[in-house]
Amino acid sequence: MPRAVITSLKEAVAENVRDGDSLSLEGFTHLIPYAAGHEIIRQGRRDLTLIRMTPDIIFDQMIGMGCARKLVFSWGGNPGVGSLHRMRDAIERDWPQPLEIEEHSHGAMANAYEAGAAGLPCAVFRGYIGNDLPKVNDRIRSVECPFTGEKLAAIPAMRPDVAVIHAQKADRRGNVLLEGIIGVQKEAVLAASRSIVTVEEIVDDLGGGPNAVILPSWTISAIAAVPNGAFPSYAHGYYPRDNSFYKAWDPIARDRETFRAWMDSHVMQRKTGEGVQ
Amino acid sequence: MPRAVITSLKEAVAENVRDGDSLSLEGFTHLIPYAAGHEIIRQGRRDLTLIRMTPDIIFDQMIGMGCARKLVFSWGGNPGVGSLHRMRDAIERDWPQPLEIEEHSHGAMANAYEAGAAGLPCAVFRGYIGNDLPKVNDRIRSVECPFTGEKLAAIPAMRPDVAVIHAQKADRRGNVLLEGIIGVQKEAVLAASRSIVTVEEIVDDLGGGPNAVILPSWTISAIAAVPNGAFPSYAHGYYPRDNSFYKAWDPIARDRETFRAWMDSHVMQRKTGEGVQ
Amino acid sequence: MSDRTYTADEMMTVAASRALRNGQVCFVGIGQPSAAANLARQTHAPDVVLIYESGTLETRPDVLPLSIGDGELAETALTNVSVPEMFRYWLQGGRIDVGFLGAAQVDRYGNINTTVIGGTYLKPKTRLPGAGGAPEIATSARETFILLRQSPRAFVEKLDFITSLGHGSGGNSRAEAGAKTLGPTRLISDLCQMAPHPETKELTVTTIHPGVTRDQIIAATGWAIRFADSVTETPVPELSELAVLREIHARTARAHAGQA
Amino acid sequence: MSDRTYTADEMMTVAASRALRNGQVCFVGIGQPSAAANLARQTHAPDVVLIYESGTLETRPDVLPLSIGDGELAETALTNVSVPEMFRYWLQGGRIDVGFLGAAQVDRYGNINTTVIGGTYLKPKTRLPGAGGAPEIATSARETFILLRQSPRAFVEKLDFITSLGHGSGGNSRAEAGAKTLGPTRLISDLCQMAPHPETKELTVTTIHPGVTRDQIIAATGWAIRFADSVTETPVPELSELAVLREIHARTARAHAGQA
Repeated sequence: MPRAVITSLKEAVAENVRDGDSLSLEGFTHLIPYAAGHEIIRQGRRDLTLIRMTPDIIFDQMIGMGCARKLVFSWGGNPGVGSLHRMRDAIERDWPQPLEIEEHSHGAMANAYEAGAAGLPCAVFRGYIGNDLPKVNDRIRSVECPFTGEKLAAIPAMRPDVAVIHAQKADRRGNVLLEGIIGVQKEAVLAASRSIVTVEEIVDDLGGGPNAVILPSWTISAIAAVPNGAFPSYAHGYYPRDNSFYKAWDPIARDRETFRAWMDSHVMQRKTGEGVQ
Repeated sequence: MPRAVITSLKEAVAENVRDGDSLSLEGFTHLIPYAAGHEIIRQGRRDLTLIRMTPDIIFDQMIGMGCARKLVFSWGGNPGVGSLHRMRDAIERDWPQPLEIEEHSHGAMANAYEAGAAGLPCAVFRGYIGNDLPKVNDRIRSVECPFTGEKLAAIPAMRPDVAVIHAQKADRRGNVLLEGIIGVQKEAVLAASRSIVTVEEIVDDLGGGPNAVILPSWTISAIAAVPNGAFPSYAHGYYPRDNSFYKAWDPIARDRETFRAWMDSHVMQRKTGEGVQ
Repeated sequence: MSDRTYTADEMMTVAASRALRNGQVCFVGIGQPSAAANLARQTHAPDVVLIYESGTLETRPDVLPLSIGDGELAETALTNVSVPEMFRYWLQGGRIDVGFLGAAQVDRYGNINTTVIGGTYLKPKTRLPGAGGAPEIATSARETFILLRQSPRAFVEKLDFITSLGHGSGGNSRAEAGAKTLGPTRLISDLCQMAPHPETKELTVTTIHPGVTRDQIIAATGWAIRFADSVTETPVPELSELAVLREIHARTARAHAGQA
Repeated sequence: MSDRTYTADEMMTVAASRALRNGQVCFVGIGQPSAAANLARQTHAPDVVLIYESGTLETRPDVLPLSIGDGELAETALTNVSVPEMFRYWLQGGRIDVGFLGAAQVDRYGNINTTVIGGTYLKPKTRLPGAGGAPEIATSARETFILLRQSPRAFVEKLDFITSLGHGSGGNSRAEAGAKTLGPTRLISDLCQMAPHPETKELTVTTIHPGVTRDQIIAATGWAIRFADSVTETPVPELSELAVLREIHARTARAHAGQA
C-alpha cells in the first residue's frame, strides 16, 4: 500500500477533494480540521456531501459558502451556545442553496464509521428503538439475530470518498498520532477511499507508548503540517479551545451579509494555513 | 456499579469461580493468567466450560487435571513447539474425561468477544467463507445485509460467567492498566458476568497516558496482586517469556504419569501465588 | 439550614444532583446535567462515575464543560476511548446506570423531541440540533432522568417528532417496542419532580419545589397534568450545596471567559 | 554469485521472501513466514509492513518470534492494537496485501486443512491446532502465499477437513462461495513453486528449485501434479540473502535458548 505524501494543505486538498465527493470532516469537539475546511472553501469545491457527527461552525461555514449539496449528521449545533444559523437557513430557507439531509443518532454514525473501517457493508447495533428517525431515513433498516430473534438496527457502513482530520503529530514517514479525545477520526480515515491529515507538527519520533492511537502512513493519502489547524477548537497538548470564538460566532452567523463579510475577510482573503484570528 | 474488591487470589477464585461455570482465561501469548489457572486447579473446580482463543499450556494443565467438560477455542497448540498432548488425549482418548469442543476461527472468537462487550446478542462479520467449520459447529449461522444482500457470518456473542486475566498494574481504587499486546482481555472482562484480574503490582498511579487501555474498577469483580502471575508467559515491562519452559513442557505433557507428577509437585503442593519454577 | 435566596434553576440542579447515588455510573450531557452530576460528585456522591459521549471515561472536571469534548474532561478522565467504543462497549454494553436527557419537547410519557418543531420534517418551522446520543441513551442506560424547564411549549400534548423513546404510548408499550431498560424514572423541572405512574407510565408530579403552586405547574404543562396521591415538598437546597454549585459556576465562568 | 551449500528450507524461505514486494502489507505467521518476511525486510524490501495477528502493527523484530505474540514484536511495533481491532479494521478492513498461510494438508486448489486428520471430526486420528486466523486471512487478504514442505501426506488428493478456502473446487467456485479476494496466488514448497492455472485454478508447478527433478515433485504430491507450459528454475539464493537469513536464525536461537 502506498505511503502518505507529505505536502502542503493546498496541494493535499487540490489532489484529493473533488466536486461532488462525499467528504467526512471529523473531530469530536477536539481536533476539528478547521484549516482544511477553510482551504476547501477557498478552492471553491461544490456539490459536496458533507458528513460529520457533530456539524458545528466549520460546517456552518462550508454550508453558508455554498460547498454542500447534502449533509449527513447526528447533532448539529454550536455546542453550549445554540443553533447553527447557516445550517438552519439552508434547511429552512434553501439559502444559499437547498440542503438535503440524512439524519442519524450518534450511536448509529459511530457504528457506521466502525463498520466502514471494518470493511463491512453495514453496521448492526441495538438502536433506533421506538423513535421517528427510521420514518424519515430509509437507510435505517433492521436484521434479526439468528440466535435470539432480537431485531437489531442496521445502517449502511460509512464509506466517504475522502476523510479529513487534524491530529497532533506525524513522523517523517507519515505515521500519525492522535491523543486525548479521539472521536471517530481513526475510523473515518480507515473507512474512506482517500484521506487528508493536517497535523500540528512533523516530528522525528511520535512517542506515545506501546498502545498509542496511530494511523500508519499507508492508511493516509496526504499529510500537511498546519500549526493551529484545529483552531478555534483545540489540540490536546498544544492549545485550548477558544470558547469565546464559539460564542462570538453566533451573531456573525445570524445574518447572511455579516456572515459573508466575515468569511471574506477571515477565510477567503487569507492564505492557506493562516489562522482565522 | 460496585467497585472491584482487592483481595487474595485464593479468595478471588473461591468467591467467583463455581463448578459448571463457563470460564474465559485470555491472554494472547502475553499476560496469560497462569497463577489464576493454577489456583482454579488447586481449588478443584469441575465441569468448567473453558474458553480461550489460544489454549496453550495453562489449558493443557486444566484439562489434564480434570477441570473441564467443554473447550471453546480457535487455535490449540504449544506456540512454536507443537501439540498440546493433554488436550489431544482428552479429545482423542477421553482422558481423564471426555472433552466436548466448540471450535471457531480467531476472527470469529475476537468478534464474539467484541459483541459480548458491546452487549449484542451476536457478532456479525465476514468470515467462515467456504470452509467446513460451519458443518461441525451449529453456532455458526448467517445474516443477510439488508442493503447489499451479502451473506455475513453470525455467531452468538461470547458471554462467559467469569473472565480471568492478568495485567500489569492496578491502582488502589481497583482500576487496571494493560500495556503491550492486549489481546481480547478487555473485551473478555466486559463480556463476562464476573471477572478476576491478577496484576504484577498495585500502585498509586497507573500512568499510561490519555488513551491508556484501562479497565475501570467498576467493571471488575476481584483483583489480586500476584507478581509473576503470568509466568512462563510474560508481562511487558516486567519479565520476558520463558521460551525454554514452553519447550520443556512438551515431554512433560506427553505422558499421563509424568504430567500428573509434575502437576503434583509444581502446582498442587505449592501455595497460591507461588511461581511454578 | 437553608437559604431562601436560590433560583429555580438552582433548585432544579440540586434536585437532580440528589437523585444520583454514590457509585452510580452516569452518562452526562452538557449544561444542567453536567452541573447536577458534578455537584453530586463534589457533595454526597464522591464516587459517582461521570461519562461523556466524547469518550471520556470516569472524568472529574473542576470546571463545567462548554462542549461535550472539552479538554478539561479528557485531562481529568481515567482514560479516553474512541466514540465507537463509547457507544458499543460502554453505553450499549449496559455499563451505564443513569443517563441524563434534556429536550426541546417532552410528552406525558417522557418521550422526547430534539429534532424539529412545526412545519414538516423536511421544511420545519424550527430545526433543532437533532438526536445526538439521546436515542441510544434513552434505551441503553438502565434508567434515565429528564431535566427540562417547564412551560407549555416544552411540555406538550403531542410531540412534533419522537427523537428518543420514553414510555411510548404508556403501559407496556416501551418494552413492546424492544427496549430492555427502565426508561425515564424521573423528570426534574424548575417547578417540580415527576415519576411515571407504575401502570400507565404517565409522568405524574411527585414533589413540588418550595414556593411553587399546583396551579403554576398546571399552567406550565401542555397536557392535563396529574398529581400523585401523596405529593411532598421537594427539600430545599442546603447552603452547602448552593455554595458548591455556585463555586462550580463561578470557576466555569472564569475559565470560559477567555481562551481557556 | 551463489553458494550451493544451502538447505531446501533455506531455498523455500528465500523464494518466499523474494515474492514479497517493497511496501506491501503482509500478515505474517510463526515459523517460515516470519523468516521469509523478515528476510525480505532486511534485504530487498525494507518498507514491507509486517503485521501479526496478536495486534502488532508494522513490527520490526530483530529476532524471529517463537509465538505470535512475543514481546519482541510488541516492542518493535509502530503500535499494538486489540485482537478484535486487528481482525476487524486491519484484516477484514482490506488493509492486508499478502497473507502467509501454512498448513498440515493442502489440495490441488490450495484449500487448507489445519483441523483434523483421519478418523472423524469428533474422534480424529490426529487433532491439529485448528483454524487460528487462517480462515479469514484466506478470504480477507488481497492474496495469499502458501508455504509448505512437500510430501504425499501434506499434498493430498482430498482434504480431511477444509479449514481455509483456497480456490474451492476450482474455476469460479471461490468467488461463488462469497470470497472477494484473489486467494492463493502462489505456493512455495521445499521443491518448487506453484501458481493457480488462470482458468481451472489448479495449482501448477511454475518454477523448480535448483537440483530438484520433476519426478521428485511428482512423488511428493498426492495428486497428479501438472507443470506449467513454461517451467523455469527458481533462482538460487544469493550469498547475501543466505548470510542475512542465517544471522536472523542465529540471533533467534541465542535469544530463545534461555529466558529471553
